[in-house]
Amino acid sequence: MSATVELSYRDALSKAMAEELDRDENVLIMGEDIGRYQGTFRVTQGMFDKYGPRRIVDTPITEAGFTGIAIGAAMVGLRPIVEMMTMSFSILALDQIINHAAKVHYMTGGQASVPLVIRGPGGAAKQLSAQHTHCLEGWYAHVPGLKVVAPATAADAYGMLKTAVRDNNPVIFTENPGLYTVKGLVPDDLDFTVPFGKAQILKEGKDLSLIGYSRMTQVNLAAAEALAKDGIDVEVVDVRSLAPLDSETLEASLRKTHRGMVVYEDWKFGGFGAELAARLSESCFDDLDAPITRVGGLNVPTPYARNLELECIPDVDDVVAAVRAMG
Amino acid sequence: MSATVELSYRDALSKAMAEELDRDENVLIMGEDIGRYQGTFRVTQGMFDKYGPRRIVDTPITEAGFTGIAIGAAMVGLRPIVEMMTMSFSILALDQIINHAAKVHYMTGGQASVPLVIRGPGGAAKQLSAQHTHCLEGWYAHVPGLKVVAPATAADAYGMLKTAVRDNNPVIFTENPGLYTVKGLVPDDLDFTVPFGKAQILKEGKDLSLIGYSRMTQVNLAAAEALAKDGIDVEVVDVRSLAPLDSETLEASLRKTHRGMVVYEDWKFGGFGAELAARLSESCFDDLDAPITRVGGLNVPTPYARNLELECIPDVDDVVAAVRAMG
Amino acid sequence: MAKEAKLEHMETPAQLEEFYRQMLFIRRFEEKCNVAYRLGKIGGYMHTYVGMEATAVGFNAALRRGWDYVITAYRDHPQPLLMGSDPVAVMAEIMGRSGGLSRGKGGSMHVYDIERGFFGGWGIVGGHIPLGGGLAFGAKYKGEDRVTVCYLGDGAANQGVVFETLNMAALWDLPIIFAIENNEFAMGTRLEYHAADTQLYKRGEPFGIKSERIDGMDVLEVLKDASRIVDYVRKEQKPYVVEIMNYRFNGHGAADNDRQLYRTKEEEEIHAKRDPIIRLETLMLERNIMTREKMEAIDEELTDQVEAIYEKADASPFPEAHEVYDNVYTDLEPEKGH
Amino acid sequence: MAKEAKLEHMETPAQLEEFYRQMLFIRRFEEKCNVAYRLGKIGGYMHTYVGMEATAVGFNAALRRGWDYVITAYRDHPQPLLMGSDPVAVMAEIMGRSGGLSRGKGGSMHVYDIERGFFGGWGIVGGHIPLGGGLAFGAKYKGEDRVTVCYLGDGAANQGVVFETLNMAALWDLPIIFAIENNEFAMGTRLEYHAADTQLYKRGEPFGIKSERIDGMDVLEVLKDASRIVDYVRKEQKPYVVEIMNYRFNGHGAADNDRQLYRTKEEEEIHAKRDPIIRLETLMLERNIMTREKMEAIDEELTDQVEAIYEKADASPFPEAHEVYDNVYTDLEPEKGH
Ligand SMILES: Cc1ncc(C[n+]2csc(CCOP(=O)(O)OP(=O)(O)O)c2C)c(N)n1
Ligand SMILES: Cc1ncc(C[n+]2csc(CCOP(=O)(O)OP(=O)(O)O)c2C)c(N)n1
Ligand SMILES: [Mg+2]
Ligand SMILES: [Mg+2]
Repeated sequence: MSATVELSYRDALSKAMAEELDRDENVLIMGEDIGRYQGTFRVTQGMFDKYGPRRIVDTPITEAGFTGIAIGAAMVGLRPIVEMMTMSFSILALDQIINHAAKVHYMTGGQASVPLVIRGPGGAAKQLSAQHTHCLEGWYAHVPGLKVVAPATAADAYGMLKTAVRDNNPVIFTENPGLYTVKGLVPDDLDFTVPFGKAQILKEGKDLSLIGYSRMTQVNLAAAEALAKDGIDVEVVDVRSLAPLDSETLEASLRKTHRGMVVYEDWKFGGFGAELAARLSESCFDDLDAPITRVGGLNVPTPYARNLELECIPDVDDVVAAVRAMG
Repeated sequence: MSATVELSYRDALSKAMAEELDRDENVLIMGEDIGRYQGTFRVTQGMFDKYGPRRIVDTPITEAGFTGIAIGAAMVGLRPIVEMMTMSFSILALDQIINHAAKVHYMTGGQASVPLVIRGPGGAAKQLSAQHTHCLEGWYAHVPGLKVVAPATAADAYGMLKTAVRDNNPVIFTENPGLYTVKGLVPDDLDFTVPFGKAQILKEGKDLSLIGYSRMTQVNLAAAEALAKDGIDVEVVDVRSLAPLDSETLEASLRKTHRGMVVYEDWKFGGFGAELAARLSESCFDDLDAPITRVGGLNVPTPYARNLELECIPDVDDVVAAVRAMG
Repeated sequence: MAKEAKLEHMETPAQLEEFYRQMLFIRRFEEKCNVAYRLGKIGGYMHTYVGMEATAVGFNAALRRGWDYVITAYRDHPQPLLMGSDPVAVMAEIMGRSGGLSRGKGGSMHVYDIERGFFGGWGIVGGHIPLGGGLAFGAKYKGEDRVTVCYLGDGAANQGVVFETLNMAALWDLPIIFAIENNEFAMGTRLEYHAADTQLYKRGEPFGIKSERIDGMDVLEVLKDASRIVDYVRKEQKPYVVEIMNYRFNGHGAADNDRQLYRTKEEEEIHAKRDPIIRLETLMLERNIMTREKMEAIDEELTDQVEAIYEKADASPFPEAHEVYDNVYTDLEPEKGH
Repeated sequence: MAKEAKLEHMETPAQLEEFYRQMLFIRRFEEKCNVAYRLGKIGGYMHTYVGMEATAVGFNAALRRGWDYVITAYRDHPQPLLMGSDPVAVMAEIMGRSGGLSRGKGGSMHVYDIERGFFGGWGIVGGHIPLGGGLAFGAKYKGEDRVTVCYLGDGAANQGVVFETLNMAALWDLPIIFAIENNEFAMGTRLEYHAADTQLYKRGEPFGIKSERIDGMDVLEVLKDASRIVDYVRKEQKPYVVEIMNYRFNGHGAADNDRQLYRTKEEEEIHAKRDPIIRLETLMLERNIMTREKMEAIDEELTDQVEAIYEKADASPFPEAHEVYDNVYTDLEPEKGH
């Protein structure tokens, strides 16, 4: 085991990117205001000065265009990391992502590949209103050819971002504004990577499996603590990797607890939590003592008023209440 | 009851649009090659000659741009019907659709509304390859503010398109290349409309509920016939309206049959079938004799080779086999 | 607040005073917003118009009130104020209160007053440009001689959808003015780093659209140019591209205020000399139209006005929780609960 | 099939014969595709290059084989044929067979030969333009003096992403040629109905990109212009916009062949006189470079060749069912089954 260092989720991301830039000349970062301006969420702070405009590319506000340029560049061997200032803006690049990046390898019969990472914050920050608040991981996970991850801890942010950069497929790497300041111990190891397709149990428990990813895993951890006081022993399962998905770990947890709840920040109706609940309801049918329930975001565009916004996003109280309601 | 006339799904759509154009001066149609060229799938055949370039607007190939123009025009009282040559191309307009059309009413606190229909074929035609073959209804149904319908019969094509045009909200109206030639009896009534948010039972049965929409409902009907020969009495539930969704009818069917299967053409992983299966697994937990299963499209970009393409799309044999496998 | 201006009345003392009041009101309103933001009374992304006042004021004066349409991006406070919206409702919206124009659902970036022809208020850079085209399309379709002004920033002028709209506007002769407010920065990115050719008005040319660049820091110049352009668009029923050179004095937004990252103090000082309010003050003093004392009195009056507006807005309650489900659809509620 | 051409050798008999063979080969290949389509041996959307041969042939001759990059839309059969791909593999791909360049997964619209620098073969109109920018970006990043030719149609030239790419190409000095093939129609929509100004080369100008219009129906003209442009781009490391005027003789695609809906027989007859193959024949006859008999012999030879190619391709089996799961990812299989 290598030594560890305490880092914020944000610094873990920066460290991972800097190390990959150092390791591989073909790695570069593109995005809006990531260079001279140091990045809106400061994830690329200091990098422009260190690596210069060739490796840290400030782009015009043209998400479709620069994402497409990154895809083309990836097809000839570069390994671009595209920062979306917020994942909401990736909607403008969706055709490039799902119709081009995700399909190149298939449509060429394996002749070409697209080693590309698209990363940025998804989900609610604070009062950014309807157009700036989207969880898109469910849409992306739906698309064959994309890998989609949503780490919840600093260590995973670090290890999964390295895995993403080294992966030969397009990877959607979702962060969350609420996670950037979350701290954690991160291995101080240039080659620490966290493999995709592995869920993890962050807290063992026997009464109920709380299944989530990204910031909701932190919410679930807090809910588990609150529920422990009631004597409810919750298992917290962190999905981490949406595609590929580690169904085995999820199922094993449910076979132990016999009860499950899926928690996600996205609009509840049709979100990725539906996929999790549907498959687990099917595969664990005989093991369940109760239906698998879901806690998701309200099915409304995110309003600006702080009190209404807070209504929309599932929080610890919502999860605790929902668990209690399961009886 | 008014008289009926036998029409193809395509002609039912044309008839509905022509009648709405006649009824309301503010209705117009926009899209690529819909006018002088008569429409790629000929749904707008003859309309340019009849209504002229003011009402039947041929657009440049700029899906984001003309969809946005339609949204703006809807905000000042027009009722545009936007034809997407194929729904796949609506991906380029997604920001306009989900960030603008779907959110105007909310963000303005109800000051403005967007009476807009976006229609076109979704799903596989024949060997159109990966970039031209998408089922997007699940993505759209996920977005608050959009209504999403997917009629399976000529009568519903007719009645739901009229409802869509008269609705004051943005409506995504998904057709399917394989449905255009399907015939059915259509009420010969200018004011025949089919309300949104109502599923229908197209064939009653007691052993299992086959739940689907759009072309898969036709597949399910055929599968039910095949299964009847085995003595399996299947109920065919046509969802029709994805958002709003009529959970009651679906649940009532399951409470009767105690077994359910959701069939959809879209990529299985994360598709709308997951929402259906997840919610019904939860709400009907105590009524189910077996897990709700799903039959969906393969999780791959659609390949060109005809034999591989056919592998991807669920067909009658697949549904029959899946039902038999449920035991 | 705004009155309709005739070209010949343009430089009357009354008109100059009106312009002075409008620009100063916007300045004080925006400054108050900055204060409120720092107090936590406003959240999210909030972008002020400080420094750019002459553009909105001059252009607004060339429009027909209650008839013409205006649409812009997230830097949207001045427009409704000029178009006759209740300033308390504007401030309340920025503060996320139920008294806001959209009952607090939109916020600073999404102010709308549809009845008065103000169509927002949009957060996706470039996203509202085709909507602007649609407003013009709608007016033309109905045979109304409304003019649509669609503001966009220099950074927004790179988004593809802008060019798509320019093409269709020219193809279909839409009566719309694409008013590019070139304040030389897109957030922290300087014009030269985001635009291959910094003369943005040229972008209308490949579509055969009449295009020009004007000075946006002199309210009288803006009015003169805007009046000519608005007349052309209304009469000819054709689009127009006008690049308006201005400058924002504050940071990009209240949350992004570290201007040193992308421009120098010296540069800011040079541009401070272009301040449209000072420019008008100098002119009025030179022409003996208004005394320094009168100016100070007006400033005091407007500052008090803004203060009162803020207090009233702040007295407006937050929306009620159940409102979160309102206005998703015109006719039904979405499925509720988590 | 293709050879590298030096400007000074451009009009040698050998070069002219080579061009003649290339254009005629493409013509016969495409005609065979049309026949195969009617026989049901090819499905989906298939678009032929009949009439436009001089453009691809002339441009290809100006490129460095195995070094420069080419990318285009769905009208993509001629490019790999000219760049040295195995024509049987091209035909097999169009027929969806396992012997195809992409083992039948791409089809007519998605032909690729990455090893030879041919990057497809794309179906979303406009979608491949930024990818072209990316190829040029990659070459420049690595310090290689490759030139990228990015073909696009007149209809595609309206898509927003094209302008986004033009801006970045100019901003970052990318060595790319945007080759707009203006065949005057976007499917059933005539140029005047989709482009506000029909001189499409102008679209490079607002970004300071050198831009011009050339004749795409004369292979020698194309080569001359292309050579000059390719040299400029390689040496100056800057983008270029060239609008190439050509015409398609067939329908938009094999499935959309009702040309009467959007153009007249008379118009077609006028354009038929521009046929690049006949034009070259006339020139060669005038200069006594080739006899009519030789031409006929070549035609027969190529027709036989195409026939043999088709037979071989048709002998290639369909891909095996399990291949449907291959190449979704480089390193894992997706979840299987319905
Ligand atoms: C599609 C999209 N990309 C990025 C952003 C983030 N963003 C908000 S404003 C802005 C700068 C826009 O600059 P400009 O158009 O010049 O307008 P200004 O702020 O100067 O008025 C950026 C990058 C966004 N809101 N939308
Ligand atoms: C985004 C998108 N919209 C629409 C289409 C349908 N479509 C395919 S080709 C075409 C016309 C393109 O014309 P042009 O760019 O001039 O190329 P040409 O076919 O003349 O070579 C259209 C509308 C598409 N494939 N992609
Ligand atoms: Mg700006
Ligand atoms: Mg064309």
